[in-house]
Amino acid sequence: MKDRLTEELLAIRAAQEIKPGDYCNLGIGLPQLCASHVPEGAIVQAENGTLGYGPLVDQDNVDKMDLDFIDAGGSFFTPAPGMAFFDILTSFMMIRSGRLKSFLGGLQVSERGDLAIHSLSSTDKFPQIGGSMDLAWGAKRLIVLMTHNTKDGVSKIVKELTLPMSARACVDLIITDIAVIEVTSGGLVLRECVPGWTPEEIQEQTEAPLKVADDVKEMEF
Amino acid sequence: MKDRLTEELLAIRAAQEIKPGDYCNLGIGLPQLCASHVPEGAIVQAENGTLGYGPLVDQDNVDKMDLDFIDAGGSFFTPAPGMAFFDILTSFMMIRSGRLKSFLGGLQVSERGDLAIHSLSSTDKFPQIGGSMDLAWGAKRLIVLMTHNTKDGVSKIVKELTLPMSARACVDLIITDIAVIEVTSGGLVLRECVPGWTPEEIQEQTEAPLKVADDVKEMEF
Amino acid sequence: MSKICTADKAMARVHDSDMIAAHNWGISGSPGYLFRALVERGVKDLTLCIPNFIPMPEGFVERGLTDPSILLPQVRKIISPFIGARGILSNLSETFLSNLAKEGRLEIETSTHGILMERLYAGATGLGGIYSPVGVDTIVAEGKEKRNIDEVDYVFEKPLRPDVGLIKADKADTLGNLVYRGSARGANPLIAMASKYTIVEVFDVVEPGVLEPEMIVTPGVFVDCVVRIPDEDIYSGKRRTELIQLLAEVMLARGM
Amino acid sequence: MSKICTADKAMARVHDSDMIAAHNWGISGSPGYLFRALVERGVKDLTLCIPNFIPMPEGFVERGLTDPSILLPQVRKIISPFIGARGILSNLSETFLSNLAKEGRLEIETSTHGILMERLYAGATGLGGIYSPVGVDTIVAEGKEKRNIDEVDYVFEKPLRPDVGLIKADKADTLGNLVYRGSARGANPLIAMASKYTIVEVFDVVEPGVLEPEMIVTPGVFVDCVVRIPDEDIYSGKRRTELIQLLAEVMLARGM
Repeated sequence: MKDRLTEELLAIRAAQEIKPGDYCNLGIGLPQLCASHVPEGAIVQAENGTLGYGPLVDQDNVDKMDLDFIDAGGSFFTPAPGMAFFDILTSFMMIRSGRLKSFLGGLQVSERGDLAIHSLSSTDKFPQIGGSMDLAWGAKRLIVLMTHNTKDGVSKIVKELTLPMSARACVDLIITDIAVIEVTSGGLVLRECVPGWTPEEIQEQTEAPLKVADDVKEMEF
Repeated sequence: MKDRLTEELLAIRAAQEIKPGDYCNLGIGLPQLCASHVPEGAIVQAENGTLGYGPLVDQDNVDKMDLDFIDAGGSFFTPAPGMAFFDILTSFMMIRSGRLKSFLGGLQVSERGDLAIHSLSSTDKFPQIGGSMDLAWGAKRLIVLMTHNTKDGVSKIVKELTLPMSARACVDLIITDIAVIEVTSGGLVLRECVPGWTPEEIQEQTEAPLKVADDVKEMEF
Repeated sequence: MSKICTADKAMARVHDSDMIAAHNWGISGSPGYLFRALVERGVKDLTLCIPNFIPMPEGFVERGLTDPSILLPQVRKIISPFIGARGILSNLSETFLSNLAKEGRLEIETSTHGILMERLYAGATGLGGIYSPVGVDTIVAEGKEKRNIDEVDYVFEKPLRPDVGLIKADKADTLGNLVYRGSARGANPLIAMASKYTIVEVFDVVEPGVLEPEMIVTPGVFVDCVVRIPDEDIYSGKRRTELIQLLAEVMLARGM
Repeated sequence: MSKICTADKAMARVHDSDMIAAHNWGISGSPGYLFRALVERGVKDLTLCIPNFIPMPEGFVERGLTDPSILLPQVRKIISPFIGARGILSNLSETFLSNLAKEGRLEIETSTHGILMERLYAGATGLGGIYSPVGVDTIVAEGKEKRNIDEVDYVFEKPLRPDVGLIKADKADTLGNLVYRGSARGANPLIAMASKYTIVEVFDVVEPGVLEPEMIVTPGVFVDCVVRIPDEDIYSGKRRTELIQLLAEVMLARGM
C-alpha cells in the first residue's frame, strides 16, 4: 500500500487555496483542520454568526473560554481585532452572496461536480443537512476535502452519485489524500499527485475518468 | 356653510385612536400633525429607520438639530430614551408585521375600504408611491385622515375608486373634517359627527351610503 | 408600558397545537429557562421550528445547558435542518426517535439552515412564498414546485409564521429593546420578527435609554414579554461561571 | 489587506450600462461624494436603483446636500418608488423629466419602498423571486404574475442584483467593517449586501478592533472599497457644521 496523506497534511494542502484577502468558511470535519493554517490577511466565517475570530481555545488557555464565543462546530474561539457578529439570516445571506470560499467535507463527488455530503442513506429519518446545501450552492469557490476512497476502498469520486445529492454541479476543486482534482466543464482534471503516486495509480482508485493536466505536478507543502 | 374641523382638530381627534403601549406610524401630510398629541407610553415609528424618537426640532431649538436624526418626512427629531435605529429593510418588515397602527392621508376611500393615496392620475409619469402601499397593506389598524370633500366639494368617500388604487380593503377607520366612519364588512358605519352636523347632512356630502351607528355621537376632544 | 413579566404569565399565551420557534446552536443563545417554563405550562401537539435540535448528555441540563429534547413529550412535529440524534453528546438514541416517528407521535420536516431562515424571514415580512436556489432536486425539494427563472432552477418554499417565538438575549430594557452578545445572537432576532408573539429571556433588564440606540438589534416592537431569569436559577447570568467551570472540566477531561 | 482607496480608483470598476444602487432619503446617508465621483467617471446608460430620487434646489449641492439628479445625464433608467419632481425643493420640473421620458432618454420603473427593499434582499440572498402581498392590482403589479396562495393574492417580484452599490457610512475600519449613525443607516446596509461590488464613502477610518464587534452593522465581507471623504471636501465630516448652519438658516427663514 502506498502512503496517503494524513488528515493534517491534507488540511495543510487545502489551506494553500486560501489567499490573503479571502473570506472563507471551513465546514465541520476535515475542513476545520485548515483553521491553524489560514494565511495572514484571510478571514474565516462561522455560519452561526461571526466573521474574523481569533484562535480557538484549547487545553492551554481554558481560562479564555467565553460562553458567547462559539463557532459553528461548537468550539470556543478567542476574539480578534476587526471581528464582527451578526444573526444567522445575515450569515447565510453572506454564504449565498458568492463572496466566500467554502471548504466542505464530502461523501461523494460526481464527475460533473455534484456533491453528496448530508446523508448516508436516502431512507434517513433524521436530517443532518445543517448549512451544507447553502454552503455548497453559494460558494464563490467550493473546495471539497475528503479521503479518496471509503474505508472499504470504494472510490468517492464517481460517475453518478449513489448517495442523496446535496447540490448539483457545485464543486470546483477536490483535494483528497492522494490527489488534487479540478472539476471543469470538460470533466475531471488531475492537477496534483501526492508524492509516490502516479496518475495511473490515482485513476485506478477513481471510478470517474480523469484527464491528466499537461502541467500535472507533485503535491507540495 | 357649516363649520368643518381645522387640520389641527382633525389631528387631535385622530390621535385619540393611539393608546398607551401602541406602536404607530404617522404618514406624511395630515397624520404628521398627530405627533404632538401622541399619549404617553405610545411609540412612534419613522419608516426611514427609527422607533421611539423625541419631539421634533423647531425654531425654538434649532441648536438641537442633528443631521443624522431625521424622520420620514425630513424633519429633524431629538433623541428619546429607548429609541432604536434600524435599516429600511427591517423598517418595512416592521410595517408589514401587523404590529403597527398606521395613520395615512387619503385621496379616496371606497365603501369596501379600498384606498387611493399615491396618485392623482392613472397616466402619472412619476411615481410618488413611497411607502404608502406597504403601510396600507401591513397595518394592524389603518386610520385614514382626510378632508371629507375635495376643494370642489366632491366626496372622497366613494362607491368605487376613480383614482388609482393603492391597496384593496385595507382601511379600518376614516376620520374627516365632518365625521368618523368605520369600515365594516357590512359597509360604512357613521360613528361620530362633528358638532353642528347631523347624520343626514354628512350623508349628503358622501357618495357612498352610510349606516348610522345606534350609538352615533358627537365628536369629542 | 413595561413588558417585564414572569415566565408563568408569559406562557399563558401558548396553546395546544401552536407553532413554536426557538434558537438552538451550541451552548449559547438557546432559551433554556423558557423551555423549562414551557414544560411546566404543559401544552401539547406543538410544532417546533428550530435550526438545530441537539440533545444534551444526561445531567447537563440541571447544570445550565439548554436541551430542546425536554420538549419532546409535547411536540408533534419538528421542523429542523439538523437533529443531533447521532451526536456523541446525545442521550437520545436514534432508535428512540425512530420509534416516536413510527408510532406517528413525531413528524419531522427538514430544511437547510439558510432556507429555514428565509422561510421565517418570508413569514416576518408577509411574503406568500420564495423561490430558493438551494435544495433543487434534493430531499428538501420533495413535493415542492420547481421553477426555472432566467435559466436557473429554484424550489418554491412557503413562509413560516410561528405563533410564539421563545428567544434569548443578553439584556433588555423595559420597552423590550434587545441586545445580544457574540454568537449567542443566532436566530433570535429573526425569530422575534417572524413570530406573532415573542417572549424573551434575558440575563438583565435595564431602564430605557441605557442601551445605546445604535446597538439595539431587536427593537422593542417585536417583543411582547421580557422575562428576567432569577438570580438563583441555574440559567441566570450570575450562575454562568458554574457552566464555564463544567465545560472547562469536560474540555480538560477530553484532552482537547 | 486594507480596503482603503481613492474615489477615482474605486470608480474604475463602474462601467457603461451598470445597475447602480444608492440610498436617498432626506439629507443624511446618501453618498454625495461618490455621486460626484461617478459624474467624473463619466460612464453612461446606467440604471439607478434608489428608494427616493429627490432633486435639491439650485446651489444646495455645492453646500453639502446630496442630489441624485446630478447623475441624470448618465442614467437611462430609474427604479424608484418616489421621484420628487413635484416637490417644493425641486429645481427639476416635471416637464423636464417628462421630456426626457418622451424622447426615450429616460425609463422609469416604479415600486414601493418596502418591495424595492425586498427585491434587493432577494438579490442579496440568491432567491429567484418572491410573492409580495403589497401592490396587488395596482400600478406596481402591471405585467407581473398574480398568484393566490392560501387564499391571499400576491404579485411575483424579481430580485435586483446591482452591479455596483454606492453607500455611505459613518465610520469604517480598514477591513471594511461599517457603523452607521441614526437615520443615516437607511438602505445602505442592504445595498452593501445586494450589490456585486460595494463602494462606501465614510467620514472616518479606524484600525480593526476600534469598532465594537456588536456595533458593526455591515461586516467587511460586503465592502470592496472604502473611500474616506477628504477633510477639505464639502461632504467631509469636518465640514458638516456648515451644512447644519445652512439648514438652520432655511428653517428659521421658513418660520417652521
